[in-house]
Amino acid sequence: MTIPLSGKDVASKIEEKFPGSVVESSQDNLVVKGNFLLDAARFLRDTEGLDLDFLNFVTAVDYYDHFEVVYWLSSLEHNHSLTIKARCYDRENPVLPSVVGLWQGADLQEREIFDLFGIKFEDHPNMKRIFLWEGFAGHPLRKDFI
Amino acid sequence: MATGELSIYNLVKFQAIPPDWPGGFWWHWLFFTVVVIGFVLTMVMGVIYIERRGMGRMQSRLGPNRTGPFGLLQPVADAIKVLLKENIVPVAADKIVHWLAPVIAFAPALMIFAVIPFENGALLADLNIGILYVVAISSVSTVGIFMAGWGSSNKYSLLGAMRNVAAVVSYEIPLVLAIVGVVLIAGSLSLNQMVVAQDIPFILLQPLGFLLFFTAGCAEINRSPFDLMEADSEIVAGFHTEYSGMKFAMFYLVEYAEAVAISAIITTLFLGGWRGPLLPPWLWFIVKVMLVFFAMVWTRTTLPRIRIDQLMAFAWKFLLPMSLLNLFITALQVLADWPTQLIWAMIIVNFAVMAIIILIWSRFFFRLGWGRIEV
Amino acid sequence: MEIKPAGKYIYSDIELDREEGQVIEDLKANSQEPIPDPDRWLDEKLEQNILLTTVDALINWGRRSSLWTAICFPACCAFEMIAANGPRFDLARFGMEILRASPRQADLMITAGTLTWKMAPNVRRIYNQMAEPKWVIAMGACAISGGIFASAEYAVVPGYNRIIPVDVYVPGCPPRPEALIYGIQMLQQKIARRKNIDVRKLLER
Amino acid sequence: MKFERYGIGIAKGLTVTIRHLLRHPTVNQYPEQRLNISRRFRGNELVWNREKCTGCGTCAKTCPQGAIEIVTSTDMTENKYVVDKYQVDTGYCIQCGLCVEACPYEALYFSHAYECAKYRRGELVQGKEDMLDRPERKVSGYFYPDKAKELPEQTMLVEKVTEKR
Amino acid sequence: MAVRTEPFVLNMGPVHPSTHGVFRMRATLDGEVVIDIEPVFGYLHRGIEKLAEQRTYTGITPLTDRLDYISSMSNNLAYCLAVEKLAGIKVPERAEYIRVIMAELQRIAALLIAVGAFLNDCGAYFTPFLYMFRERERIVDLFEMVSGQRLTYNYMRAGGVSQDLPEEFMPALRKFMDMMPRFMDEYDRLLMQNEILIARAKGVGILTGEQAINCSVSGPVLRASGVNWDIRKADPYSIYDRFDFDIPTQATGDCYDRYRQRVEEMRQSLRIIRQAMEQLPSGPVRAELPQLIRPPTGEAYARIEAPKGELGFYLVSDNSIAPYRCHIRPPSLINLTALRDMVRGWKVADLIIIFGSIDITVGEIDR
Repeated sequence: MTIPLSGKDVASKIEEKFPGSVVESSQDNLVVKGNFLLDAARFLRDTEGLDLDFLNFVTAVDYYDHFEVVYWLSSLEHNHSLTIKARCYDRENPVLPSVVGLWQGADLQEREIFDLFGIKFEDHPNMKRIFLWEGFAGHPLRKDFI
Repeated sequence: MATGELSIYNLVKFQAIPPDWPGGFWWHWLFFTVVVIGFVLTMVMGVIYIERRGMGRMQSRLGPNRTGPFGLLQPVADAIKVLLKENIVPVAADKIVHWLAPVIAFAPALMIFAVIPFENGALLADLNIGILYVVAISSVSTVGIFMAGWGSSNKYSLLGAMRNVAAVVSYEIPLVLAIVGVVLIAGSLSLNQMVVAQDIPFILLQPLGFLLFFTAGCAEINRSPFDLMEADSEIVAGFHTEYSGMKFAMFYLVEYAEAVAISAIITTLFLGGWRGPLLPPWLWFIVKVMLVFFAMVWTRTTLPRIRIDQLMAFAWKFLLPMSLLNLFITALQVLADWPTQLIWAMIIVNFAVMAIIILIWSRFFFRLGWGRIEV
Repeated sequence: MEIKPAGKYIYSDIELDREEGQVIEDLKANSQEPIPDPDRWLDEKLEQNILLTTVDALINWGRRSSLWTAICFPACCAFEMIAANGPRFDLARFGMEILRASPRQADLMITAGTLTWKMAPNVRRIYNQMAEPKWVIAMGACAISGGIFASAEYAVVPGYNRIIPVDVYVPGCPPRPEALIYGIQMLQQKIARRKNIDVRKLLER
Repeated sequence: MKFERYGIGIAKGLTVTIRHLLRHPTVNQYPEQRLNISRRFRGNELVWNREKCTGCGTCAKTCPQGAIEIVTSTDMTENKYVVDKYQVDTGYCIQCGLCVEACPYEALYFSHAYECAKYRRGELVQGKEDMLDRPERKVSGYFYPDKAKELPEQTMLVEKVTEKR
Repeated sequence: MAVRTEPFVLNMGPVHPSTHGVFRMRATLDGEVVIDIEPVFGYLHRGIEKLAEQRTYTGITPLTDRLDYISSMSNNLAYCLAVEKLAGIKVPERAEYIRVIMAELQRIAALLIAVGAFLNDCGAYFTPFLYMFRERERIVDLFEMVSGQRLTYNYMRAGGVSQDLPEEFMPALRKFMDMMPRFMDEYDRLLMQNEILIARAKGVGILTGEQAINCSVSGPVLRASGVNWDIRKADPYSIYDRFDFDIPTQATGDCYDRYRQRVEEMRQSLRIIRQAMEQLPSGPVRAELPQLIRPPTGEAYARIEAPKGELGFYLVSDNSIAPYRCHIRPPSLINLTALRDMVRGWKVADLIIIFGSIDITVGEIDR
């Protein structure tokens, strides 16, 4: 059985390393600040005992006032998993750091999020539309897309 | 003799025309031209039918069976349809080359049959250098195919044509060397004389030569597992991607006419041509050609495709040394003047030699496969 | 553990992508109305003065007995299409097992699957590349009307008849292989009644 | 693992294909021979029972894509709904079966027909009269086990022995 | 003097015989050597995630059928698990067993297609593909018997399955189970040891375990690289913890290993089905549920080991009859991340077979 890590425990560890990075945490997940996302992700991947080396998926949810990007991580070695989230409140030009440098598996998924939600991932090598064509107006998975 | 091999004098001398042939040279010429064209066209239809039905059955299907009795008219329907289809020439194509290519590819396929005997002496021209002529002519169609690849101005076409040229250039050598073995035993270059010389089929005397010839022949006409130039999972339809209508029909015809030609040559060189008991000779010839073609269908149905670099490696590192060794051994046997009554011993020896050579060579010297290129 | 991160693509031409996008947008703007079905021949049935010559009959026989299929199988229905080609139903019986990879040599386009606007220019292009005479069978709900995906208007073309004229509609999601074969036989009936040589015109001359 | 060499693997493969040449093919020659399709086959048309239908519109509500169009009016004399229009576009319906599953009055069935190809797009739309339950229309047993028992048993490919000649 | 060559771009697809649907690759070639490829997606983007937000929880099941259309049952299962996790529904025992039988049969069917298509890409002119298609046809027959459709089954529902098995199902399944191992041996004989296939596939397109994990690759591709990770064992869903089966792995992670891996997995699936057949209890097959499910606010991620890899559904609910957000983790798309690393330096012909060995379905990539 894959054990879901407690978001609160991990949050305290991250907070210790990078003070002020965690926005909120609960039993299921933790939300980190966008500008700390890369540091927190590297910490989660490389820390002994956590070793979250497998990025199951990345996705985003549109909550009208903000976007929430969800990273579902797991460790094949310890067989545990963790959900971390990052929010961006800018609707016109949402930006988050890209985790492609840490998990290459995020490559196509981040492009997908860019295409369907319009969230731009900084430092992604090929940040362009993946499913829809260049020149398509709008981002279909946003809630306000008709 | 300066007037060339087609003179009536030569034909009579080699008993190409039966002595009681009425009307002499021109009637002979006309008659066999019609026969050759008719033979090629009907045989192409026959082999297409065999291929589709045989392949269907091997794939646990039925194959065409609606069009005409047992689906025998399927190739006719295909021909009618393809010939009446619109002819498209791409705007970017080199018009003249695009137009000329199928003709250049088609003519040699027909010309090969000029020297293939359907019966004793029944052939268009019994050249005393018949097999050389075959080898020379059969490479010409490559020019047509390359023209098609170039003239279409399509990347897939060009890739297919390049692959074809590369394959033909490399496989010509083992092909010819395999023939030389037969020539040594038969003591003649004329195909009719070769058949006459085959009291036992040369496949028994030249098993290695047969294998080499079959493989190289398959590669030369791009039958599977060497069908790289029209590998539809890689380069769409290869060199004839941009062809439609009549011109495509020509290429389709060439593909099968060449297969028939190679089958006919194999029949003539290794399987005793028209010779055989009971049945009339021409029927024996046709049956044998069909059998050889069926073997090609069989391999096509079963085997995966080889890669282009493996194709080249296979020609130069396996077939070429094999054929040289084969030539060497055959020459020794011919020089040693093997006694005729001990011919069965020769068969056994030759089969043993073949097995040993192939085993040793593939054990120590040659492995199919190639590596990655660092980029 | 350090793994080389994914780099930029060596060949990645944003201008080309924009051009392709423009083509899609143009096509989308120009094909809001379905192309009418080519069904005039159905009404001509009523006029009894059609004279089918033997030549016509021969040509039509050849054409309908060797329908070679172009490869255009975007989605789910492709598997029923393959099943129809496969060992259980075997379209090869009708001389149709040859899937020509090159549209230039194909006669029939079986549109097996959803058509998206991104794909539409390619389908239109394949159709244009096919040599005359050519036919189209719309297979499955997606091909007929967009089917289950029709409400995702931003991406899905509601039916192939916005892009290319369709001869036979085979409903089902996906249709059984038998249903497809039935549709093909309907197409063969249509081909059998095609006039290749207009006798009246010839007589007038 | 061990690999075969010297062409033995190729020879093995060749025996498999040649053996198939001698076996019976598994082909079912469709227009002449017909398979007995599944008893639960979700045919390409719907069959509608006018008597049982109360016009509640549950089918139209459950249809995930709104392919069913139902218009009812109230009949005050008999105190029930009268179905004025009942229309399904078979070119749009995906035969998911949710409407048949949801019908609380067992008034909607799948037909057992699949030969529904048409030359015209418009002919694919099934009106009220086309959908009526007539004796010559075979009804599928999808969600109606008692109907399923009346249908012939399905031809299975598993039954077809292909190994022996 | 070094020969200067100029790379050129070969555009493969979206309509190309070997791209398994409408997938497009822009390959940069140096002669016949692939330097770089850029996959281009979206030719089948049908907005399934958008559509799912407008439909009821029951109405989404037909959509999931059309995701990875050669393994509809697995998609159904993953989706239903997600809804059950979200709404806390208990599934009857018999339904669990039926689900496992269906999912494993579907795995065999999908892997048969994967192997057949891979061999077809190697150029074996449809023969293995058609043989395997015939076997798939036997499975499809069984599916048709229970669900009434041949491809888009729409069989599972949240809280069970739509209908019970018909009585003639078990004998037919038993017959199939007797037949299948013999056929699989025959296919092994057909091409498994073929010298040409080994020359084509052995050592080609190697993906190391480390790379595979970093690229989030899952399923047979991951296990062929030597990583022992199967969700059926690692995170048992449904009732997979009751069965006894092995997780085969391979050593090198080349194309040939991926092919062998799939064949081994089919054998394991047969084992699971056999056990499930024996243990199948009687009882109801569907939990009593209201017509419209209304799960509490929250989010759930349920994943299964689909034939292609980890297929997951991430559902966010806002306590309405339709999900607020339905994200699908598509194994095909994520497995393709590794494609670029695998094909660099190989020939065009290898590009085709490496691509074929990953086994994708475009419906799932583009959604």
